[in-house]
Amino acid sequence: MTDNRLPSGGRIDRSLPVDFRFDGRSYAGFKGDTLASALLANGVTLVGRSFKYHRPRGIISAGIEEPNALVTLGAGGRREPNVPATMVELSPGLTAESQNRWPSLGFDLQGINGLFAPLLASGFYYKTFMGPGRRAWMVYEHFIRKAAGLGMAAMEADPDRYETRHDFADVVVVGAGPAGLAAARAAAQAGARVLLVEQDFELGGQMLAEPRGQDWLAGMLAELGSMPGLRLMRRTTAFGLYDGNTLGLLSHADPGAKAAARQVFTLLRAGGIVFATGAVERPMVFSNNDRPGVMLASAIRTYLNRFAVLPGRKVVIGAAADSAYRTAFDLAANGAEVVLADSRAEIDPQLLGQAVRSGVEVHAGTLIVKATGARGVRAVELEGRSGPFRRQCDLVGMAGGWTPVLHLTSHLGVKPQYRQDIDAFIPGGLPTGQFAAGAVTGAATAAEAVRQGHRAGSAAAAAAGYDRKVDAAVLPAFEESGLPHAVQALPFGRKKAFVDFQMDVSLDDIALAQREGYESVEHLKRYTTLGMGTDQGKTSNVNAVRAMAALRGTPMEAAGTTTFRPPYAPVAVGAIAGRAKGHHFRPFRRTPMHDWHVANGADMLEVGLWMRPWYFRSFGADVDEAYVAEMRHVRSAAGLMDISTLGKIAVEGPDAATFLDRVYANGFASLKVGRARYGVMLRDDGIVLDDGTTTRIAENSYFMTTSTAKAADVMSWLEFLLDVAWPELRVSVTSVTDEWAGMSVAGPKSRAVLAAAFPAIDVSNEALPHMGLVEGTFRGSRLRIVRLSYSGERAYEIYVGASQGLAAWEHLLAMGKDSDLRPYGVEALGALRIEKGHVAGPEIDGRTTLADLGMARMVAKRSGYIGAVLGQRPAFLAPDRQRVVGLECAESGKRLRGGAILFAPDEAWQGHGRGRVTSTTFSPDIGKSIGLGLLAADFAGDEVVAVYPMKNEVVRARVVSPVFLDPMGERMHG
Amino acid sequence: MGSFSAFSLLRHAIGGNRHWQRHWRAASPKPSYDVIVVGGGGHGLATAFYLAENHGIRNVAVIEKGYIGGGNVGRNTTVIRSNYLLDGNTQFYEFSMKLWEGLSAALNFNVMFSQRGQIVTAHSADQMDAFSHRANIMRLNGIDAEILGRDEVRRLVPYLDFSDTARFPIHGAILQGRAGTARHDAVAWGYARAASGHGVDIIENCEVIDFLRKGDRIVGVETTRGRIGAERVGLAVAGHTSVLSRKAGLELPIESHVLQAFVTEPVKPLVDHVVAYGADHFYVSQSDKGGLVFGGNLDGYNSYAQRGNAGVLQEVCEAAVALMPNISRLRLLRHWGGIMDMTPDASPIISLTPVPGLYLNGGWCYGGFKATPASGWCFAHMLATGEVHPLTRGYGLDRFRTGHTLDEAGAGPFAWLQ
Amino acid sequence: MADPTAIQGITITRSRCPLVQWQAWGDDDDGFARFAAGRLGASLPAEVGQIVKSDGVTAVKIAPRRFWLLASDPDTVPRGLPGTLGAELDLGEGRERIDIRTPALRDVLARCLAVDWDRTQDRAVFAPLHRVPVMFTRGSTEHGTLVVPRTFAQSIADWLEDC
Amino acid sequence: MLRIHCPCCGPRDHDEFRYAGDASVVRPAHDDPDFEAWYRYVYVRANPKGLHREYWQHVHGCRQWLVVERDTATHTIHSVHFAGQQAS
Repeated sequence: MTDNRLPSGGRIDRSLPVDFRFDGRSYAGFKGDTLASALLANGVTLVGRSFKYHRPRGIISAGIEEPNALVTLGAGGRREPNVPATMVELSPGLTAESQNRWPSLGFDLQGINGLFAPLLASGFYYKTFMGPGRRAWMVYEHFIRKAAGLGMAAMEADPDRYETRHDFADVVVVGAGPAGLAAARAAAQAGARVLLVEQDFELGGQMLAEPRGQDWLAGMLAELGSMPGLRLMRRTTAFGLYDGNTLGLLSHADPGAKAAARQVFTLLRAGGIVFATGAVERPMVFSNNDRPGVMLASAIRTYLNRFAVLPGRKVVIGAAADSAYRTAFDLAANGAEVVLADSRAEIDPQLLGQAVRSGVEVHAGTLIVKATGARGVRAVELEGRSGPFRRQCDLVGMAGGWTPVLHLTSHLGVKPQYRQDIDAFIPGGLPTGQFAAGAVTGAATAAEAVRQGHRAGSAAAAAAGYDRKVDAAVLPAFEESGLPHAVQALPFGRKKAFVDFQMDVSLDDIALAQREGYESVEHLKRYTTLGMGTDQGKTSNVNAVRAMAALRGTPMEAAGTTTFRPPYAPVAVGAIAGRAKGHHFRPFRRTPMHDWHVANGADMLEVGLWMRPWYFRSFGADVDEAYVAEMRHVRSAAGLMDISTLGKIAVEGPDAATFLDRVYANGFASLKVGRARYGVMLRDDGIVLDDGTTTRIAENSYFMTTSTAKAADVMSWLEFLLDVAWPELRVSVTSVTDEWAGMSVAGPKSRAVLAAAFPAIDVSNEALPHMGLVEGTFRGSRLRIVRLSYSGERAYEIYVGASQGLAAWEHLLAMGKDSDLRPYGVEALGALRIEKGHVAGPEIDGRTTLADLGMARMVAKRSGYIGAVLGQRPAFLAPDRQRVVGLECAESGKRLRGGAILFAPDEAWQGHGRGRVTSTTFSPDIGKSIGLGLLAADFAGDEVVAVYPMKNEVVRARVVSPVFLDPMGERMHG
Repeated sequence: MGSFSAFSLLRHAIGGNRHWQRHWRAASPKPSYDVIVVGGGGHGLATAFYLAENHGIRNVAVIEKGYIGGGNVGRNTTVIRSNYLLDGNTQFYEFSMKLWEGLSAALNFNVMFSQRGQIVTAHSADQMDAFSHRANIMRLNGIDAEILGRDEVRRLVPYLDFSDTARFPIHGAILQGRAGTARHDAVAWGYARAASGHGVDIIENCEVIDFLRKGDRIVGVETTRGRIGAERVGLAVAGHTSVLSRKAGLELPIESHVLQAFVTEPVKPLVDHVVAYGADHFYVSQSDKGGLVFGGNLDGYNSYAQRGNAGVLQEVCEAAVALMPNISRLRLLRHWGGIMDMTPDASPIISLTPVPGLYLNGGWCYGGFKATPASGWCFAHMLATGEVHPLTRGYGLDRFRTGHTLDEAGAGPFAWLQ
Repeated sequence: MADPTAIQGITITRSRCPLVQWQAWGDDDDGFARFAAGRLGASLPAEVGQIVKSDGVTAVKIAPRRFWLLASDPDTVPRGLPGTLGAELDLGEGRERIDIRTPALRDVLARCLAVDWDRTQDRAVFAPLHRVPVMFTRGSTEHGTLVVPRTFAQSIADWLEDC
Repeated sequence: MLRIHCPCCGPRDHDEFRYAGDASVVRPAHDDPDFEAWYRYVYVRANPKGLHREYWQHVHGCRQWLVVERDTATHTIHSVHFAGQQAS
């Protein structure tokens, strides 16, 4: 294995060696290396296999655009596939594996796919695998899926931690190359709060690979480091630009530091933005241009100068731009033999002179047409003005021109513009407050980038309102040539000339797509999968558009580009989720008595965000046993229920009565002080929104309760009506859900419980009749007792200031001991209301009207309430409209189930039936399974069958009144 | 146009793939057609195909302002299912499912319809009841459905969060085995190729600017490529239905909203089903290329921009990790938006209109992809006969006046909440 | 801030939050202002988010014509707004006060609230924290106070402690 | 994130708000019996591609209902006002 590390130079820290493993072998690199630079330093050139043909692949780039060198990091729950080795900061103990190969990277059985390439051309799968039989595809697909995909994902939960942050800055500068550094300096000097974001772990961008720019860079960094208004975020990729000038940032932890979070997602609200995102070099298209050892020329220069790695000794560089020469000179200076094939006929004489002095052999008007060698490049075939020739080599450089990294600038829909002179797309007209500077605009030299950055930084600060005087830009002191580069001639007809390395899309594939009519670049992308890899086509996009434009005979600008979508670089799903996972996924909402329930044997249940006691284990081993026992207990003695989750709204003001009278379908104008009333609210379309009770506490003060589920909706709705519809009403609404603990005491002994618990309050039937209110205090907190029944028993809702909720609960249980007061859960609560025929969520399903719920009489003589007009539409009055009924199981040993479909006894069991069972329970009183259902009003029979195909069950049921219990209400009124 | 098969693939491969032809003809507009379908998306192309295939009407043009399949058919998460509750929806979507099952063969184009099954998790007893109700309705209508207990779900999809720290524990699930996914672009291309083969003109890069009228009647369209006459004009431009309808003087109960879709980097097979999270807005499947394709809720405000906001990105990723803690390290590759016609009951509109000569297909909300074949079938019937197809009787525009809405979720007349 | 290290040394304290809400009807602004000044010994804050402190009472304008009056002792909170001027509502049991003390307060805040730190100086900020609406004020760069709905208080405290 | 400049709370992310659709439709008086007026109010939407007046409530902030004028094609927000009578 070759040692490609140069004895000196580079920005690596040779005092800190770092051991790592790749495919099971140990290697050594230095702090400051990337995995890619360390692999190259160790002479590892074969690092992966391609997606479709499993061709051997090496490292092409030195950055985020890397299409080939994808590795899997870590293992178990920490397994992370498809990571570009060029973006992995080397750290001790790093373990990487190559992927998409079996049994080994060197010998991959699926490499045979390459032999069948003509069969596997673009879109081949649309033309076959269609038979025999309808499900044939499922068989083929099984194998295709296994072959596709790149690395393997983890099967275990990710054990690492992620964080999300919010941030704000007056000016955000994306990219810390020459333009970005200059922009940040100018903006900060102007007085703006500046945030400079850089994806690399070092600041400097292309300047890091420029030996002549090191002084400038050091000076700049020193100055920026001392500016108070400037913050730096390294290892941070701005991956998306969203509406509202919001940027999505992803920061990686410093692998050398002990960080609690692996990655941090920051949502950054920016005033002005400077995009100094640079450019990536464009590959050249020739046969076998994907062989390991074929690299971007600028990447070679980066490995050489930044990482002190000489990836080859005999180098051929294909050039369409002047930048290739810098790579050639630096290679030659480090002892490499360099041949430069410049596709241009005209070359800057100064460069030529320098080439001669450096010993670089330059061939003008010459193209590389083919690389040879299998697992590594051995030679290239060239075609020059004097005909074809061949050169042995172990490294090939590609300098096909530059592609501005304009992705972010177009995430909000700004269309890129084509610039003929540099054969590239640059950002289109940016909206106010956004600026682009440096190579992203096509700037060819560092000096030009700095000048643009300086201007953009000042302008962005000014746009954000900061215009203090700014010092002149500090320009780098070295010369660069910047002749326009040549438009690449694409070698149509040559085999295996790849345009998109990762997706294995060649020129042939593009030609085929065009032949078949997939001419739009969007069709091209979708048909060939071009640009759809993890690199999102950063190196392939322009070459592909050029190919299609050439095939169609249209100009580049007419061919256009595909839409750039966030994220600019892949972002872990877990990083965006941050800490909102597991039990933190959503906050918990706990009643004041929550801890008591948990400590006293309640099985808790999630109800929206709330936690509620489902049942108490003291009543039975499981819910089915317990809830029936709880029901019996409520009906025979007394039960205590935590109802703090009900929505509670204070309605105050001189016009509150008028307001409620409109809001509720049934009338509230006549409600007297000290009395409560059940009310139903409709939506504007006449469908029931919610139900609850409202109590008139004082002349201008009401206490409304809503269902647990609809509390927030009702609150907003009331505010809407007051703000928008009826601003003339002097009414104030405030949510007091958190203010009051609520508990209900129900059962024949409930009054005795209350009398014992609150001896100072008269709770006699006369003083506190059904729907009556008494007020008092409990341990310094306000106390409201409203006599309301959900269960059909005599029952009281007790509201006490939340701080005393637990105390009141325990007090009631203690004082109610003689009456055998025991707590019960929501399962029993739901069952008790079914026996009483009270409708709830399963019946109020967003499709039912008042009449459907059997409450048409409530509004018989009313108008002017919400939902009155549209509630009279023909569909709501149809004779087969489904209405709430009671159902009683008519077969012993069987039970009704929610979700069963109702049919007439003589009907075929198909279609949608006459209705359905909505809620069911076993009724200890009746000794049967009973339920509520919605049944067509024109159904005349008194018996239905409830069909439940999921359990192959058919149960006969009698249609009865929904009020199973105490139809005269003697229990609750007594 | 030559038929596609393994043999043709081999024959062409030997010939260096140089003799494949365009999949659909590049047509220029004729002065007039029997029927013009505006919109070269899945629904419009399917309509054109069935006009020719079922009704023998071949003098048909599909007019597309951009490239075909560039709208929602090429932007959705490709889920196909027929698990609908309400009378009208159930039968329509099951009919569509049956058409899907024979679609590759009917089109001689592999649309990669893969019946991998859809699982929707349930997180409460009430939700289990609601799913049972749905499953019972499905079975009673001849549609496959199963209710799974927690352990059965765990056997099928062990990577979901079955731990003690799950915020909303999984109680069970509803499964439709015949549900699945298809290759969305291939649906547009397959219909285009088959329609073109029947003589239909597919006219791309041709935008409708206005309608041509004779008295009250619409008799064609004015386009960026000239005037084109037609006996009947059908709109199939979901997302932009309001914009075009206004030109015809039609007022609609439609709002345009954005729904985002997300795809991760490709990985080896991980998710074999379509899985949806019953406790929040998240659904996921894995494409044949290996990427996890997922989605969530609408962005929540009227929008004609085919991009989404960062808030929904966060919501969706949170739900993703809550349901599948193992995908936390997987990386999101792209996310984008599609514009939905949202209706006040989340059900579609295939309807005659008050404007003679104009027929409407729209309002597909976020469920249009799965409906593509049946929508095309029934809309073609309407355009051919002038009559409502029996399967779409519930989809008329008048239902909002009469109250016969089909509100599966019961969310009410609030497009952004549907 | 770029370094995502866990917050070291955070102290979370929960306490009661005595509080009265005044809502003015808006048809007698002068009368309301006079009454309030009499009770408070200072003028009510003019803008939403503005804070006025007087005699152990903190008055915050939380919305147009709506004010919160907070004190550490429930008996200190002014009461007695006449119904002709507006509505008075005691909200002292439905909220909890959570005090956060940490040198990294700014970082904690960045992880919790989508609010620009530089705009929280001397202001009461109403914003969601882990989806729960809260009021945030800061006494110094190392001490912040949240007023949170009581039923979410435990969950919020857990979330903060996990920072 | 859309950034909505709440007249009370300053610029905030839109997900602090509850959306409530078209604000240009006219809500009939509570006792208006006109079916057509209610039908249009509840169902008919102009759904413009361009400027749209719409309701947002700052539920996680001051709870005020606002009318926001926004371009549905670009998401540029042109104005934000209180929905009700001018609040102070």
